Amino acid sequence: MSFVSVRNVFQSYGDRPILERVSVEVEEGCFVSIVGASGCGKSTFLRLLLAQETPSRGEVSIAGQPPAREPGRDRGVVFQKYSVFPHLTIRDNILAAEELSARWGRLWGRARRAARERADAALARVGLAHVADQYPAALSGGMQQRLAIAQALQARPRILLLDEPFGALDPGTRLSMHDFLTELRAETPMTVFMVTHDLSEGFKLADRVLVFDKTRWDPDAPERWGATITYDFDARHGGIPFQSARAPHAA
Amino acid sequence: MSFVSVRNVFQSYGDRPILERVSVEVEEGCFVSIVGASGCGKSTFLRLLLAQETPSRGEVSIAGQPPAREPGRDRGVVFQKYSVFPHLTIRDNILAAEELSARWGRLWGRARRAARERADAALARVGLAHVADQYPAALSGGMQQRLAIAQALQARPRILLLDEPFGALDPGTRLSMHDFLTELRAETPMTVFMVTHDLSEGFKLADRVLVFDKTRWDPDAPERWGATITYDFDARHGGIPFQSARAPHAA
Amino acid sequence: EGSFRIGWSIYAGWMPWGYIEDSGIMDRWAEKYGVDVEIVQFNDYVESINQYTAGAFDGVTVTNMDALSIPAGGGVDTTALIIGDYSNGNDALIVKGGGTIADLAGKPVNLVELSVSHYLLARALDSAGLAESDLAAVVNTSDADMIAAWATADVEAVVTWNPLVAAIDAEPDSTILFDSADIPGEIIDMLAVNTETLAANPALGKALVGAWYETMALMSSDSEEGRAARTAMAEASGTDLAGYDAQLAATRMFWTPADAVAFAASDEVKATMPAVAAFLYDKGILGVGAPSADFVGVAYPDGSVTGDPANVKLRFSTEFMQMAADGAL
Amino acid sequence: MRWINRRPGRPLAVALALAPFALAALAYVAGSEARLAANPADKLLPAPSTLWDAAMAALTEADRRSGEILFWNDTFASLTRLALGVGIAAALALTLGLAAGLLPLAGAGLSPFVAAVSMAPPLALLPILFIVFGLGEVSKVALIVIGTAPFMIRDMAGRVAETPVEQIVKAETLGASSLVIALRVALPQAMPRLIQAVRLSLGPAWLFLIAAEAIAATEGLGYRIFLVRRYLAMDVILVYVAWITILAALLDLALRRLSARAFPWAEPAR
Amino acid sequence: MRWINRRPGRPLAVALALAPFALAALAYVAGSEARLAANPADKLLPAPSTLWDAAMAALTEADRRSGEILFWNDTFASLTRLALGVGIAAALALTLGLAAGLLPLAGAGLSPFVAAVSMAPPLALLPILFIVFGLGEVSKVALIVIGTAPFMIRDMAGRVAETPVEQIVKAETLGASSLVIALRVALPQAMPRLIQAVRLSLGPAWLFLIAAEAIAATEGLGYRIFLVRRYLAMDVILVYVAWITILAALLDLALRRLSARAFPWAEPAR
Ligand SMILES: Nc1ncnc2c1ncn2[C@@H]1O[C@H](COP(=O)(O)OP(=O)(O)OP(=O)(O)O)[C@@H](O)[C@H]1O
Ligand SMILES: Nc1ncnc2c1ncn2[C@@H]1O[C@H](COP(=O)(O)OP(=O)(O)OP(=O)(O)O)[C@@H](O)[C@H]1O
Ligand SMILES: [Mg+2]
Ligand SMILES: [Mg+2]
Repeated sequence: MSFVSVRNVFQSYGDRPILERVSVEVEEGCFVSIVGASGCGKSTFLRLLLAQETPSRGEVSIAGQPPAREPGRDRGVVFQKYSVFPHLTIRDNILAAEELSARWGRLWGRARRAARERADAALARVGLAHVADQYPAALSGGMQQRLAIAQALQARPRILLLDEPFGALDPGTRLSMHDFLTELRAETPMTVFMVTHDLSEGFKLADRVLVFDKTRWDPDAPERWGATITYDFDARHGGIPFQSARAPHAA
Repeated sequence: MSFVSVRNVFQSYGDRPILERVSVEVEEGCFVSIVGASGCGKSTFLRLLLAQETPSRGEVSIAGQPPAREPGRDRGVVFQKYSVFPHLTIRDNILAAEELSARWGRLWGRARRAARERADAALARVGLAHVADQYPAALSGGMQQRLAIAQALQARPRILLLDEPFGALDPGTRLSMHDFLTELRAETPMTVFMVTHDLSEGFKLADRVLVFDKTRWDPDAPERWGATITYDFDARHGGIPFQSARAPHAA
Repeated sequence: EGSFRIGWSIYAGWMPWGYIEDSGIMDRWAEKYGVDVEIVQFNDYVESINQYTAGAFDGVTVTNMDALSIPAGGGVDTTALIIGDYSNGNDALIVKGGGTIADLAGKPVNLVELSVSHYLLARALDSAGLAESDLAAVVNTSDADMIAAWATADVEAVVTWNPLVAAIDAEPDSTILFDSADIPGEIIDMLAVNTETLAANPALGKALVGAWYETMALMSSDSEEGRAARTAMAEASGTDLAGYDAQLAATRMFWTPADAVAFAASDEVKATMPAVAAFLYDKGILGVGAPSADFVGVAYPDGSVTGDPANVKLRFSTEFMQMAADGAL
Repeated sequence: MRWINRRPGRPLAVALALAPFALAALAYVAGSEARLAANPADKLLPAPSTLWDAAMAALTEADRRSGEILFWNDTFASLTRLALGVGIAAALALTLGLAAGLLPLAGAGLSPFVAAVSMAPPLALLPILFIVFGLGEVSKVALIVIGTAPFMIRDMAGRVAETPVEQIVKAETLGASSLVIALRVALPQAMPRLIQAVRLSLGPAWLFLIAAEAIAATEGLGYRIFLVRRYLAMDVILVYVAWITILAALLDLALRRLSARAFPWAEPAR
Repeated sequence: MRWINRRPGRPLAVALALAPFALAALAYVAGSEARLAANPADKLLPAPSTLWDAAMAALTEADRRSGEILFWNDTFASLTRLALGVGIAAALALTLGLAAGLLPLAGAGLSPFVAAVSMAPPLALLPILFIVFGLGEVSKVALIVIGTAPFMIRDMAGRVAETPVEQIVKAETLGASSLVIALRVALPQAMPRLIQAVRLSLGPAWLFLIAAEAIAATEGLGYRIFLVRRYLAMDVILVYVAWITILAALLDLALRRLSARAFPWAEPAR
């Protein structure tokens, strides 16, 4: 059985369809990138995976669980912006991954000391130990995203969702973030979904690349139809389609 | 005699030097791109060219004129953001290039009708005629920057200054903006200075690429020395240095 | 020049001023003497006196006590042109339940501080051998909120004036312990005008006095017109004819100029003013700079003066009222 | 499901919105009945029917003395003062705020003084205002201006100073003088904020209006409230309070509409 | 050079900042001298020396009756009421604003009611406050609360509702419950804004305080001002007005400092 399974999902806002008949099965440990035109519904798909929204039709299930109704600790997420808590120091941001699930959002005494040590270890691993006591605003964009990823992973999610995590970074920083992510995955294999604008980034990092597009198109009413997965590439072997194109492109 | 001449310019903020001993001569009609690490002073250099700031030492002169003390119609500029007036329609934004220099910032009667026709012609040229009556907020990022460039050119400046004009655009839009800029230059040759983060963009568009960097570096006080032009490439002939490196890199 | 402004505020004995303006009586008399008089109603009594003191008005309705403390104490030479009445029960000390004045010891009293109510309280406490320091507190309470204040549990005793006294007296458990009928003639209500203005424009005094006594005659007559006039005044003060008549009953109105002249020239006034001055000085109302209780001089119709003769700022005059009494207007 | 993720449907949302109003009305009726049971002549919390009668009387019955309907006279007088006061304050805010925000020299001169004045309690200065401006309309309008203008000026100056420097520079490169930058770049962009500032200032403006009318006036909503407060005519007071609340809400709505209509470019995209 | 590009140097900036104060002082002195020349006993615009004497007397001389220095008593009484009123309003804003901004159900119930209440003129409701809360301290504090809380609640609710949804979702993926999101994500980030709202509300709070003290009190800065208004003691009034202005400025400064100290992460990078 596959680990993440999306079955015949539709999503509309009001009477405007965004996604149509989206189905995909993903194995545990797979890195999936999602590409597509701006506004085609990539972030919407990620929100469905996250259970931030429930689909109008169809269902998303992870590890065979019944569909979730809201986000929880089994799903980690990193957005392009606002991904860390600006009012917490770098260390407390990592600590939050353990503290926030406590009754009052805080740990005390021994539990706190242990969590703090784990947080410091995580900071050392991602190379942020030297700024542990600063606030995120003092960090560069790249460091902030590194922190956001470390924070998400500290909660040990079953899947990690990234929505254009490197979209706001300059090319140099972006390259080093690719290395960072690749290293992290080498240490701990995890199931990742990453939305990106950059096709080459998608192919470089992922095992599998999903392309979202509209298969039906009404030139008079461009908002009439939703998008779905039109291509599904295996990116491990130089881009040979994992499955063939899903449906003919009726441009 | 060269068209733009920067002679031994220094710029400091407080007692913190940003630029040191910057000298460069640029011919009329040349497209110069400026690259360098983040925070090295590229925008500062552009502000000096723009006469938005006056250098602490040295001087900048255009077409042999005495150094300007504030920005004027001879210098056009496009920033990454806030480059158009959000409260004016697309047409009025172009019109502003003629109107703002009037006594009360407005044209009336025949003068206005003529300016309006010229504005509509400009809009048609840059492919924005169909949105002439909308406000900039309704435009995509790429269209906004196209408008900003058209607006700057409508005032017929002697030099055009671009500060990361495509920095906030996605890769596809960025490519089409390159074509747009190249076409515009083919129609009207102009002297352009463009700051960019993207080295390949710099080489693709420019005749000449200036690299800003620090030649002196104090590891204990990284803010002690300013940057200057360290390389000056001729980008027309595949990157052979226009002049050799300016100064040895004393890392 | 030739144009004057008089301020008045709501009080039983001053309601005629509103009627004088509305009915056109003022305009007639003003025309007769070739002046122009505008009569303006104030919602806030203190503000009316302040305006007069600052020179924005030429005359104002005021009590003897406030005339002494605010304009006269402030250096504005003021003449009591018309003595309209003295309070004869219009001001009262009211308590919840019953008891005597002596029982006030240890209780708070709500009143408009430094007003004639305060003076009445001082006189009431005097009569029982108490001093203000024997009270728990004197709580400054706006007259506009006195009725609402009475309804709260915190308030045990109030000192106030009509029409508020009538309203509070109508509440079930109120008892009047002391009122101005116990100190007749000490709280005098008058129309005060600027002495210099009056000296330069006797016509103003004649017009005002003429209008006032015409109205007095009208009001006091038991005719249809008299009732109509009193009804209009009753409505303006928020009550009905019966209520207003009751308030008038607690007011010793001087319906005729002769009455007023007789009172103004009496020794009563000469005795009252120094006592009032002493009270004001004691409370610090005469100002930081006041060296003593008699630093302001008060002149009386017979030419006598109490206080500092070199600093006469308040003058009781019968000159114009006498003209009315003589039928010379 | 977490509480933060539970959204009420349309009917529930309406019910929830009405609930506190219903509760307040209920509490009033209960209080009123209790007091009236104890003392049928109680004036403090009149019965709803009394309130209704008072409202009808106020709206339709002409004053016996003047033959006019006082309610509308009062409304007209108060709204005129309010409009004048807030209008003048807005005009001051526009000119001084624009100058202080745009011209460093004007800002250096004006800002500290306006900041200091904005801290002074205008109510305590009322006696002086009455002397300086007389007892007529001027002093009431002046109180509103003095009470609201400093805040508006500071708000405008701050907002104008926040105009992206890129836009100013752009205008300069298009040949704009200081005057043109003020008129065509800073001013139009400051207008929506000015309306916002006016909306925020209307609350204090009502306060000052009522305070000024309480002391010296012959008509106006505040005058009437303070006049009848003497007799604890709560039926009239409550009707007037409700009316002021409605007027304030309507003014607020009108300003919001005006802003959206006149400055479509300033509306957040939705 | 354009006026917008002319920046004053340090000495000129100081001179410009002082100029309006100097002008105001001059105008006062001229007015005072003119009035005193006409009437040496004039009380309206006392001479600067008289003001100084009044200030010294207020600061040092004990009251004849009570033996205490009234000035400090008044200051203490007023500041206590102000702190209580604004403190309670802030606490309400924090709890209700947080609830209304974070929980859709609470927002649907609270927001319309708070919006309606914020439009009502609190001054006109004073008689009811007196009945409900008595004539003592409670009603004065209640007036401040009623006058300032609705604005603060709306401000907080708006600010909390603006918390980026990304942060809320992030907290959810870290296992946070609604309570934890409120306490550890929304509340701390709302705190700087709360202090901001308190700063903005202090102006109205002073107004309500002065109005309440004018109506029924035995001490307090507003009480004293309205009491001595009875004999036009402008020297005392002006000293008190100046003192209130200074207190307001100090409070404002203290809150700004507190915010910068306690929430360094919220300071704009410079
Ligand atoms: N909550 C919402 N309500 C209504 N419409 C929405 C909502 N969220 C997104 N949309 C619309 O759905 C469409 C798809 O949005 P989405 O953010 O998923 O696109 P995207 O592929 O992520 O685009 P981008 O590359 O620009 O991030 C857009 O047209 C957007 O306007
Ligand atoms: N007005 C100013 N006052 C003080 N410091 C300034 C000012 N403007 C810029 N700086 C500083 O000068 C340095 C150079 O800034 P500049 O904006 O020119 O860099 P840049 O090369 O354009 O960087 P980026 O690629 O990030 O745009 C930065 O460290 C910046 O903090
Ligand atoms: Mg997206
Ligand atoms: Mg830059």
